[in-house]
Amino acid sequence: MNEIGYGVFSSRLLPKDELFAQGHRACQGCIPAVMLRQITKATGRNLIVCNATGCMEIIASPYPFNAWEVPWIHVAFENAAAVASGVEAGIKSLRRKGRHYTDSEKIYVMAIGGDGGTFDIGLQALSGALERGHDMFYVCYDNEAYMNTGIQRSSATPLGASTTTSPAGKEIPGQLTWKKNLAEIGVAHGVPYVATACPSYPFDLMKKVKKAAQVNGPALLHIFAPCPTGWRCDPNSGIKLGRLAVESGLFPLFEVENGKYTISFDPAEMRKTSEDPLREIGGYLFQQGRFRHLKKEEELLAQIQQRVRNEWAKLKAKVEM
Amino acid sequence: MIEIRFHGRGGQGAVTSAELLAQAAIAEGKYAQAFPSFGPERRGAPVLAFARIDEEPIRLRTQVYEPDVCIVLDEPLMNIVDVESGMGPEGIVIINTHKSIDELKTQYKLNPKRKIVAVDATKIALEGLGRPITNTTMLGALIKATACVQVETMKAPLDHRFGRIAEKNYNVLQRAYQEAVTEE
Amino acid sequence: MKNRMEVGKNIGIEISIAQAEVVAQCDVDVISAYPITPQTHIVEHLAEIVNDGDLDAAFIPVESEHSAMSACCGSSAVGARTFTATSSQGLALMHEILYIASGLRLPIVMSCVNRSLSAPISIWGDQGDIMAERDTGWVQIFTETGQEVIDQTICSFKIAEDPRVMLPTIVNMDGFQMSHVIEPMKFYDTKKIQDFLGIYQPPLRLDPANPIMMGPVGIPEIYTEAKMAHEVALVNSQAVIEEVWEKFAAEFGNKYNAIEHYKTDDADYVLVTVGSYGQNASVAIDKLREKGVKAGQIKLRLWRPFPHSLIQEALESRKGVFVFDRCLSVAGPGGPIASEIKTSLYNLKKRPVVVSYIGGLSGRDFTVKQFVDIFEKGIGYVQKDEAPIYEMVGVRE
Amino acid sequence: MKTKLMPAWTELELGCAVVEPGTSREYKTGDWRSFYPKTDEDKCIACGLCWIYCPDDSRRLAPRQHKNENRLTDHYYDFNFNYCKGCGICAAECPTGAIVMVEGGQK
Repeated sequence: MNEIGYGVFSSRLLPKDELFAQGHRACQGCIPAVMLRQITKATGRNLIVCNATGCMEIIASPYPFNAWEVPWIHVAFENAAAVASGVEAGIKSLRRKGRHYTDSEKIYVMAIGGDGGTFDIGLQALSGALERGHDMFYVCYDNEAYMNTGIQRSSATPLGASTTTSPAGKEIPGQLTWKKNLAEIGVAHGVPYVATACPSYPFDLMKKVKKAAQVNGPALLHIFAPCPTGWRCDPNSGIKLGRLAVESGLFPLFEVENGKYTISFDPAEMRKTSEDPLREIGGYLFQQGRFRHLKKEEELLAQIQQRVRNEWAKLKAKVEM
Repeated sequence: MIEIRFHGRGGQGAVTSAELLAQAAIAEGKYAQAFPSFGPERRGAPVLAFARIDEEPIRLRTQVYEPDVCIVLDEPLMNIVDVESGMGPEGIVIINTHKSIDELKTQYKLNPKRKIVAVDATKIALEGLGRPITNTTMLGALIKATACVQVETMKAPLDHRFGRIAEKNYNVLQRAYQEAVTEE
Repeated sequence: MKNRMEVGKNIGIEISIAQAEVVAQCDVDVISAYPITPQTHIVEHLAEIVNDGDLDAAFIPVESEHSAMSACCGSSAVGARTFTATSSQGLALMHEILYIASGLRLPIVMSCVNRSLSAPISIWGDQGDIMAERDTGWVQIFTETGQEVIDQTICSFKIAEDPRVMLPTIVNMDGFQMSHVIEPMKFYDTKKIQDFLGIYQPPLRLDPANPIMMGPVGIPEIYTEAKMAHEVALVNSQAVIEEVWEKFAAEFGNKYNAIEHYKTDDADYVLVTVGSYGQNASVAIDKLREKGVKAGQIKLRLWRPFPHSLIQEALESRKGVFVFDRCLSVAGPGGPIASEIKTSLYNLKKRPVVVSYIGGLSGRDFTVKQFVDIFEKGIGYVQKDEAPIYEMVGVRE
Repeated sequence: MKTKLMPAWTELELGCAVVEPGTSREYKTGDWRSFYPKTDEDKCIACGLCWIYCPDDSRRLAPRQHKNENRLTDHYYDFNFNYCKGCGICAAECPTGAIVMVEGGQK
């Protein structure tokens, strides 16, 4: 039972309303699609979505099929945060002037983009929006490459991953750089709320979405969203991979509220029998085609394992600060 | 139409002079234009500003190439800038200086027949404003030399621009109007 | 909002400042902008008006022009009256989003202070920036004087937000030659402006009470239809624009037309200009008339939608048409305005010789004398019947 | 769905907007399936994990008498084969092993 993670057994208490509708064209086993269902259950209908170009934009909006039950706008790839800035500022201004949106209930403004649209091309717009203090939240669903265009590497692609632009070759074993730390970039902006989440832990994710939406000011959610197509694994494995990434410390779940760090899920507590608080990364990596070549790269694997331990220790230190 | 060219350095307020003059002329019911030389000049670099005043609407959108009047806010500029450039024989050069007109003509090899107006604007500004910013002071000499606007109409644009130090600026302008000298 | 400027009297004011004042009078809800020379004075002054509490609007000081236009899309999509201003590289950085603003039919109003594009980098004025955006599907209007900037800014909101138009609109003014010039302009009563415009009533907006999807994927089965709808809306906007100008004339006095004629009645030769140098050109036309040349001038005010039939009517029977462009379409048809005018005239039975002159790039003055020169040179070409397709003027050899 | 699939240009909403929410439900992704999930109702405890982990919301709440005494709710989560793409997440995540994937697009 522990395998599943905490809090998950009260699914029956979740809203039955589906605001991200059936009939969208996501791949079989798409975890970002699971995430959208969970996010909208957390926010409810009082939401405006500003979607960056990417898988979740394409699959939800081929004319005239609209998978959204809430107002939604797509403008371009790199600017979801800027569009959301305008939406937020516009509503505020109109509300003050008594023109529209005069109902006093808060309208949540969500910008959402993939890792390409966030870590790479949209980073400037995101930084600007966070710095200006708009009352909006930004969701980055991170599947660690440009999946929409055919699995090209991004700055969220982890070391060693084979993508179409960082292929595992005879000389170079895939991606040569470490993944950017998006949450820390958010924290560096001094925004009131930053968190990481994963749809494998739905209640944790939904709780964080609620906080991000309700907090006064900008919030950033970095959501780990496995992509079975791009990661070359079984379509049924996405939820499990999310769990393994979290348990092995590759993607720790934590929150930073006004600078204060809290770990949401500590694998050590679950793995009481083990000396190592984290699962070995191999169990996560070798289920995925993008990492399979690493079996032969012992040195690289050891490097990655060490890095994960170091990062985990750094995070723990921040929590204790 | 009267076309005026201001020679100054970035930060000395040549552009402001041109603006204030145009605003006064417009307030008198005339037509006028003022604009800077368009560039990224920084503080200290030589700059130009221009003004045109006419009884008719002005249709020119170029810089002033053949000025009727040149105003030199900073005398040492004349070592590096030909202030008479494009100027006809009738043109007037107004200089912020403590030197005599003869001295200036010799030193800067000006047209011997040129009408020169000299005023020690730096001294007036230092005494009246406490700072060697001569743009408003020099307008007094310009008005004396050309009568292109009334001294009194400068009051409103100065008030709008300078607020509580407007009066001091008006005073130095008036003093320069009194003290500006020319030879006939 | 009170009248910050005295109404009905000529006031000496910088054109940029005047435009900011009038944008504030138009009661905009959101301003989103990034500074770039020579646009800066407009947005600086708007920030000042907002921070002084004289305009109830959100001023979003974005981190780039790309985000400026993106935020404009967001605010316009929730039904806010939205304004931005830019220039040159900034406009180029917005390029991608300009198509989206018009495709989504968001009635943003933008001031474009025309400036040349790099390289080499140049902060000075020409129309290279806006000509690169001519196909973005915006209404595009040119101005020649400060008063025109004031008047067209007011009209732009009315045009853009008209339910028959619903398209973003650009008001162009030449960088420095207009933006940094102080000249006499008349302001209007704020209430009168706001009555003229009314409060913007968006036909569609993002609202949880009525969830819609803006910007779905335009699959091949729908993209062409979407473009057709956009095309027809922009073409048909000409009639609305002319109607707005009529109403403006009735309310405020000044009358505008898609093309303005100057001494064209009996003109054999017509010079076409766009923007502030049209003023120098008019002085040149007077000089040519004094010499007995049957010279005239057309000032193109409406650039998009392109007023084909008016151009045809105005130029059909002339002997020669000389077009002055402050932009070079490198190794292409020469000047973009000239090439469009040629397109307009090509299928006519009696079409004039058209010569494209390119000058005034990067703020280089184009004097009255130069206009006289290119005009006379053009007559020579027509008479010898051997006109070049285009010619750059005033290049040092 | 009020929105036309192939509208004429004159029938498009302003800016090609889709003014109806949730129209994607008209698009039945059940065709994508080559395996289908089958539930052993004796093992199912109606925890709802299959529902919350489903990318396609291909579950219908079925308020009918439940066979299993250890059930967590008094209804089943039946499959909605109009949308189930057959990814198998439900089978992989089912805590009691009640769901298995069976070859064939149809149940």
